[in-house]
Amino acid sequence: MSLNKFQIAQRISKELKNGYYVNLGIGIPTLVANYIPKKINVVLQSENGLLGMGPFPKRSDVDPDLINAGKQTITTLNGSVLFDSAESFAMIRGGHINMTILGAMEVSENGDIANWKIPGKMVKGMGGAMDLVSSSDNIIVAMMHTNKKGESKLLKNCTLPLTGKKCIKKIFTDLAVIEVTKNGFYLVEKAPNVSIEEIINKTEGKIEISKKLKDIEI
Amino acid sequence: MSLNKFQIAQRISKELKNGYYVNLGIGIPTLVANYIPKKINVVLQSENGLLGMGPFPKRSDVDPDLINAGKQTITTLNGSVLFDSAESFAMIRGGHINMTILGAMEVSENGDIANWKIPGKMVKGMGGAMDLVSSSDNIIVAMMHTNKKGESKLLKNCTLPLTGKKCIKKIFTDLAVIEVTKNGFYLVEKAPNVSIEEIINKTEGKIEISKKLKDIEI
Amino acid sequence: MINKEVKDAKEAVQDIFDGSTIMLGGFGLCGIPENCISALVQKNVKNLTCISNNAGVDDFGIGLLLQKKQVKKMISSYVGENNEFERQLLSGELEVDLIPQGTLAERCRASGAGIPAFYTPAGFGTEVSEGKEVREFNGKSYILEKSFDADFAIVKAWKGDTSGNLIYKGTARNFNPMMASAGKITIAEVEELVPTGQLDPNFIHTPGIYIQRIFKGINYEKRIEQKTISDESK
Amino acid sequence: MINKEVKDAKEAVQDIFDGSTIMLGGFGLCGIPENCISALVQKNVKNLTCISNNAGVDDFGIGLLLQKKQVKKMISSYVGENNEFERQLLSGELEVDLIPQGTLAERCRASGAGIPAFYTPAGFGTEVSEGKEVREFNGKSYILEKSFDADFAIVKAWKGDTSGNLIYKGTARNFNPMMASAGKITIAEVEELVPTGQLDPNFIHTPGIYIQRIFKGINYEKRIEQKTISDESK
Repeated sequence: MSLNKFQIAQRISKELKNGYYVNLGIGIPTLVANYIPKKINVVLQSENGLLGMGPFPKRSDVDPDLINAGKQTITTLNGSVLFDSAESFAMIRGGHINMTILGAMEVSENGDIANWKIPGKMVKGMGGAMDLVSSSDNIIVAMMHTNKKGESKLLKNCTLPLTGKKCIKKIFTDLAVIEVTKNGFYLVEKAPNVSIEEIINKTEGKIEISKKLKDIEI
Repeated sequence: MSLNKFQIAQRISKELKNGYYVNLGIGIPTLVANYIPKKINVVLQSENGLLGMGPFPKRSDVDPDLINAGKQTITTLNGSVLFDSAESFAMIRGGHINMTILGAMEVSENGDIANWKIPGKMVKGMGGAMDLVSSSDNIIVAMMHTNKKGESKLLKNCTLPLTGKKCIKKIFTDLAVIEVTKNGFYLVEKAPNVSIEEIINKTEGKIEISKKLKDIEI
Repeated sequence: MINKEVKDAKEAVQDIFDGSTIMLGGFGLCGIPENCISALVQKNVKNLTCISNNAGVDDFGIGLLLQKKQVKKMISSYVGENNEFERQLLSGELEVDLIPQGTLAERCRASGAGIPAFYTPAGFGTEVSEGKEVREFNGKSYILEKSFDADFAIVKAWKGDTSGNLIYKGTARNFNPMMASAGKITIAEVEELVPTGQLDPNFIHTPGIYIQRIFKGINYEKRIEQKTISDESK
Repeated sequence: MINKEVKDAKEAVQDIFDGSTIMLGGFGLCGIPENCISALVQKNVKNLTCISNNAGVDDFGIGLLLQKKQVKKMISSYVGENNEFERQLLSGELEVDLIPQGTLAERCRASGAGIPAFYTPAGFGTEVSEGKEVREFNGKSYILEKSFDADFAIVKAWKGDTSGNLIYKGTARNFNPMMASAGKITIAEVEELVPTGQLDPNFIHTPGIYIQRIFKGINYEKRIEQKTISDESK
């Protein structure tokens, strides 16, 4: 059984460690916030200028001057800090964010990521993604293993314009948890009842299987 | 009669225009604050992090957390702002300070200034002087025309290590007001009863005399 | 202190000329200078180059300038949510320069801070780095990015005093402070304008030295793009 | 939020090792981390490289570390007011790297902000530019300056909360915020330590993300270098 997007988010939440400052991209990454273990303290950064992002507000507390990077109304928490965009990206580029979780259209076996532009389609822009992927040693991708046409998103080389080069360390899909190593993709966990063959078939890039391969626990 | 240092400061105060943000160096420049015309609004910047520097405090108001760049206790005014050193020098380098008034050991006929280091003597450091002189189009020097040995401080070339190159626009001494032009020094005002010959004799660098030369009014 | 108060948006933008390069603060529709945008629409100034993180929506924010075809070029990090923008872009009427959000912020800051250029890792190995100098420091590759040269910067703050000191609220701060420092002429519109001396000097976000004109704005709509609400039954 | 409180200066500096590079906040004796300096003197850690705008006076501030010959190198903009400093410098015991104050501040900021290098006009044409890349932008010459690489940063704030958010007072802010962002490990000592949630999120000078350890300092002397008083008879 492949995982659904909530289960992918749930699996990723186990990567969080106590004391982490984390930036969550739009899509599956945002869902990770719902599964942060109660025992640990994690602070969410929103790159438009907030550290300590809280949940959506109650209807009576909606404040147009308080939004996240997805332009959604949000709240602050005890200990939150507000700052400007230069400070926000100083934090990001300076490596102060411990983990960044992003969606992707394609990831290559050397860790390149493409997630901002499809030639021929309207280009909306990279927003903060290029800053985020180039700035940390701990960039995690959350995505489906294949696209809507059933084609692999884990490629030998990305075909779409890149967001960043050699920056992805770990990929969480509906089928597997895959590390990116010097030798390409490295399968460390697979979804229960999904065969290794299926994962290999759906991975275009070079992939090795860990001897300690185990089922994803959620 | 040559001017004393208070008179030099008084003459310089006439250079201030309404709405100027001004940085005053240590020595004669600091004295300029005492002669700011009452009709105009001028804001003094202290590069350790204050815009809107007020007078020295009363004995009962001394605050060790409120000093100027000369490490003197000072006060704030209505409308003052406090900030950090990066912001302070952002203002300076960014050209937001309208006028900087500095002391100097030597100025050369092409506008070089030396005011931070005497080889063989203990070097204390340049502090903010190099940032200040390289960052504005309006750098004014206040100094005596000659040093203690009677040697000219307005030179063909500076002999001491430079603080900045080609950055001085105008020099106010005990003897004269001198502009720095493409053709060297340009005498525009002289102290009353001081002869042009004396000024020429005490100016080592190339000097031209303005046809509109007049006496300094204070 | 120096009094920088002007009457209203119309007076504040009166010398913005055709072909100007203008920075506009805001992230999405949050913290945008609504009054000045309206005044620019009324003034019908043309061929603007707008440096702004986003381009508004069809009927609000910079979208209002786009609808009247006043914008020649947008310099932004993200320009979704705007159909007229898309039409003009695809038809070739509008130029767009897309740059990483952190680079946009830092280039604005550099403009105000007298830093002509700096190195950043953002965009290395992507089309953003094409034609730019690439350089290695401590084994990592960076690209050289330059400061902007903006004729005007227009920012929105929560409170201000007549000498131009500004305070922002919430995430409406975003690009406003670094743009405030970067305009040859910077215009600030504020929700509340107080006499000099009312703001605590320890807690001012933008020092007044960067501001040339300030006025009290009116009728702020503060439109919300994504009103998201907690499930209150929880 | 993440609790970063430690007991005292001794605990905060316990892993500062011989040969460390340390940033120390403060301008003159204003806003210096008095408690941590005392703890470093007690710990007698040696061969320190200290990045600090000044070097204290003979019997206060970094002067205390100099007296015990714990400092190998000072990186500063101005080092007057210190006889022992002068003696060590002239005898060759102490290295000194003097850099323009704005360059010092910006190099600290760059370190925290992931900017490996930037161009500045300060020092062009002087001995400061020797051996450095010089480059022209828009007809003006600039020199390339690089970020620092500091093992520890030690800062002093007025108030802080247990998650490391800091507020400074007066001109005691100075170099503290940019140094706070620049240490691999940053230690903050504060006059008042409050629980998380007590500080207004709109008015925090240093976000807690930059701080690894925080403690409430004791017995602040806050020595004044030049006590200047207005003539009260006026």
